[in-house]
Amino acid sequence: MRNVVETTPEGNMVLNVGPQHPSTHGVLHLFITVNGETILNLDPNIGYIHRSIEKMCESLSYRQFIYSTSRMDYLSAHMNNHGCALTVEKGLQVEVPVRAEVIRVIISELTRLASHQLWWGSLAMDLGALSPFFYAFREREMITDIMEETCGARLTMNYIVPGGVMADIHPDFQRKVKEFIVQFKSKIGEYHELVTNNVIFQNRTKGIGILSKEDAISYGCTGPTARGSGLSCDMRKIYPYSAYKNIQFNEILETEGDSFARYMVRMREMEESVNIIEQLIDNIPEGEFLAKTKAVLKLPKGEFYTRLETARGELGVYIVSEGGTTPYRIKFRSPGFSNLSALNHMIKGHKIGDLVSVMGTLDLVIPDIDR
Amino acid sequence: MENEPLLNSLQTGFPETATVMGSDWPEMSIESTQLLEVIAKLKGSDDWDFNYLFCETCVDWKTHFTMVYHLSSTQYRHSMVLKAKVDREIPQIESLVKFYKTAEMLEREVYDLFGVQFLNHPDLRRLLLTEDWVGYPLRKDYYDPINMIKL
Amino acid sequence: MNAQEIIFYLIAAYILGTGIMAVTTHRIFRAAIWLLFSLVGIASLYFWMDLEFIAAIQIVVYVGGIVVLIIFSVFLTQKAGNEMPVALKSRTLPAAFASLFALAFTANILLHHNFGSASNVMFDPNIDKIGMAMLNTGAGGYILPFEVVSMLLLAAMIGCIVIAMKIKKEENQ
Amino acid sequence: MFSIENILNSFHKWLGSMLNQTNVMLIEMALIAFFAITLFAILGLVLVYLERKVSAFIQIRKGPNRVGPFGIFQTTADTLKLIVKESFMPDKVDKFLYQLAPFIVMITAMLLLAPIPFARGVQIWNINIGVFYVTAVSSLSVIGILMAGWASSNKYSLLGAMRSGAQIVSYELSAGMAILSIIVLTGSLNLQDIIASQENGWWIFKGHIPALVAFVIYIIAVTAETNRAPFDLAEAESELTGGFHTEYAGMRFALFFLAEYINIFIVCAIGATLFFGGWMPFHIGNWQAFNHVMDFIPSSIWFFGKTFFLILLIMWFRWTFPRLRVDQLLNLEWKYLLPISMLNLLVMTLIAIKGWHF
Repeated sequence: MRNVVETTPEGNMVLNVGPQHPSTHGVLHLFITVNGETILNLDPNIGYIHRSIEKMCESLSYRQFIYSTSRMDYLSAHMNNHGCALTVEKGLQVEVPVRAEVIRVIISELTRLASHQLWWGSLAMDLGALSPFFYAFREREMITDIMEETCGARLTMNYIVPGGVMADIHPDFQRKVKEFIVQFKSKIGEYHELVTNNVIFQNRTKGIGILSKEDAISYGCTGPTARGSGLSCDMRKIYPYSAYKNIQFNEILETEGDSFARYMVRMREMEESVNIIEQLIDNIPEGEFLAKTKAVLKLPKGEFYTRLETARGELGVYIVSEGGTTPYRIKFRSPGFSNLSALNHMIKGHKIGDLVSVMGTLDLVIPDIDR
Repeated sequence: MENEPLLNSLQTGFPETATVMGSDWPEMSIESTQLLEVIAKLKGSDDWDFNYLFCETCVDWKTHFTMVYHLSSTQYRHSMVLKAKVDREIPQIESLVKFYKTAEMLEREVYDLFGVQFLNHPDLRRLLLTEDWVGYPLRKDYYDPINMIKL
Repeated sequence: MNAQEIIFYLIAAYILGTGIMAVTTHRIFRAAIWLLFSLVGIASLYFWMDLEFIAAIQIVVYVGGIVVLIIFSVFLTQKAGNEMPVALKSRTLPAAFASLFALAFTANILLHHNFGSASNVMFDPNIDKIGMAMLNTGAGGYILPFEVVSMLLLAAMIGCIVIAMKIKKEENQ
Repeated sequence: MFSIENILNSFHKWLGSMLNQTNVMLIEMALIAFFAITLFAILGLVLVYLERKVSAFIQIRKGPNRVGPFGIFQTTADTLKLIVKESFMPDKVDKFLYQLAPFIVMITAMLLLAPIPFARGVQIWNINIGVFYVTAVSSLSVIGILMAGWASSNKYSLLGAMRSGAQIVSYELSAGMAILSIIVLTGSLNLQDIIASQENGWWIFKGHIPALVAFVIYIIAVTAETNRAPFDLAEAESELTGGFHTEYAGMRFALFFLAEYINIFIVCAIGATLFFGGWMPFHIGNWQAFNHVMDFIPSSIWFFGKTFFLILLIMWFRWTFPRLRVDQLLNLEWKYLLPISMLNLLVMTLIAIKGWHF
């Protein structure tokens, strides 16, 4: 975090975007140096919501620390928990029941859908179209209702525990998910009519904030941001985990690397998520939903790393264990952090209005960056 | 490349360094002075092509720091871990910004939370904490009686 | 004194007062705003004379055009909010002489002009007639000044475009 | 027949029989001022309520529905809140200009009300140059916005003011051109004359395609001039947090807010007068019987019906489109709207000279 400045030595105006700004969607602070409306430089100033989750986790047991990760990327809370659980399970060498794996994946994909719908609504809102937000929430509400019934919470679900899931699915779960799929499929065309096909929207996003594939690699971008630049980086494909091993789905790639490409990746990803859920929802195997584990978990001495795909990109969970009941060191490689680092490169030379469209398509969640 | 052949080729490529199989990927341990040379070889070589730094962090072992670099190749889809030992009294290591632009932010974070000095880093400042913050919170000996909650 | 005269003196005092404020204030943006008020006052004087067309022209050209232009150029200068420094003595004297000369010149003309009685002349500000007079080549026609002004404006516009294009070229290099 | 015109005339006569000329004028001025302010307040309440309901309808939600039947007192409650709210002033503002700016915007909106013909024979000031007066005075409001933006000593406000200035000054041109094309047809700037010329049909139907083009350009340009989405760059809450009124709160903010809605009403009223015949009922050429039936609907209903139709159109824009970027906005004006409207004006002139219109 740095202190506020008014102008650069050259006399260009420094505009403080944030920490409270409508389009940063959280307490992100950007120093942008502008010449008129053109952005010359951008310096992200983060840490306003830094809670030092990594330090906190060092004093929490392996059962406890998972819950604090829901508060990182709160829109992919389930995937964060999943990553932690996978790492702990890897250390414990626990076999997770197939039923739990399938449930985890279905809920992951529902979370991804919910996250992308929120992103879609808020992107449109950032660009000045206020109505799509409500259309997005119409479907998102169905997902959060499903979550509420099965996981007990609507946003920070904390549904995953090492060895499986915390509770079995609600009896209505399958019916409601199918209802949602029918509803979503009938409404996705509406999404495209409202936003994608709008001329103003296309003018605002096409050719804006171009990130080449080379830069995406160098900046360590992941998720839809990198896939919009043609970089294949879907961890569900590269390191298939849980039930992703056994299902057919496509990795969505666009090659233009502009805001519109990133937008299209997420839009098509939503349809792909529905495809994944459709494959699994009728085939949830019977059996246990939680493997038997000891009351107090102790990871063997060693280092464990899991890469998995959240709604925003690759999440890395790195646990260094000294054999105790708490992690010795834990590191979360969050997708938003790396994506944010590319923002300066993408936005240079564009107008202030474009900052909104580029930041919107990066889909930043600030607690995910600050941790 | 799969992990086994990668481990073998790394062992042949760097005979003097210790390369072992970790829980996920091959792990190579080097001294901090060797870093640039090793990275240049890893990234430049056509066999490995480690062009993607997906995680860079630090571990405080109380006697020394270990910088941990997780490298991957977008072409061959293999990954490895590179560990560099850093002295705890004079924590200095070369910056990787000229190889990976993502290192700029990641190294600022490590500098902020561990106090590791990155040589030749273009813009080494505090990142998450305020500029006048005293101490490096992720060090094991850091103690803050007000903000820290001991469980 | 009837109501009309009272209104006239009110407007006149308003124009003079805001004019004085415009030249005495030490903040450049406020000076522009006082100038604006003064110009609006002149427009209201035209309204008072039932010269609606001229009044509207006054607002469009001076208020909507020139003052906006002035304000924009104030925006572009740095530290527009600060108090302006007091003018140098070496500058005040010539300025005073210049304005005194202008005052004397105008007063001389005004005093020697033979004003007709205003109430006898009926204005008919019909836009048909204004349009005809504007584009008339005969006696009392204004086609030549109209064309000259058009040329001037065209030249100014082309100049703007040239300046704008130059900056773009530099950016590309 | 019962009409507002008759009531007003008999009231005028009644006053004249009791008092002398000057006092009649003074009383009528006071009454007009009172009615203008009342109209302002009512229009503000109605339009804000309408906007909320329209947005709710478009956004598949209910909108205000708790305060009063169908939530009609919601805006009243909001107004009360804004009045009671503390009008704080930031530290480094230019106090004089900061306080003056909302009033400039408001006074401009009030002045614009003068020449609008609300019904047959109901007009505050039958000014000879009606439309031109509106164009001229409306250019004053940009000064208020520039003042607000500059005096707030906030960078966002300044950027918003700059955008607004560039936008309003640019779009005035094509709005003026669109208005001119109707002036060319009628040969008069007087709004009463313009309405009278539409006795046999409205210009939008009589003026062939050029009138339609002029209408579309007019609607786009006035949407931009009133800083409404998709041209609300001056406010652009996701980019500039609030634009020129970022630093305003309470009643001062409410004045900006109200002025925006009054301006919408005025531009729509002018649009309705120019293209849809103002209070003139819907007439078709020689269909005497039909025209007679249409005449039974009071002229004020015709006027407000047309005006609110246009207002709904502009509200529909706002809740549908994303916002343009500042350079796209200026490109749209200078590269598309202005050339088209110039060409359109030429075609219109040709039509007017040759008498090709109906």
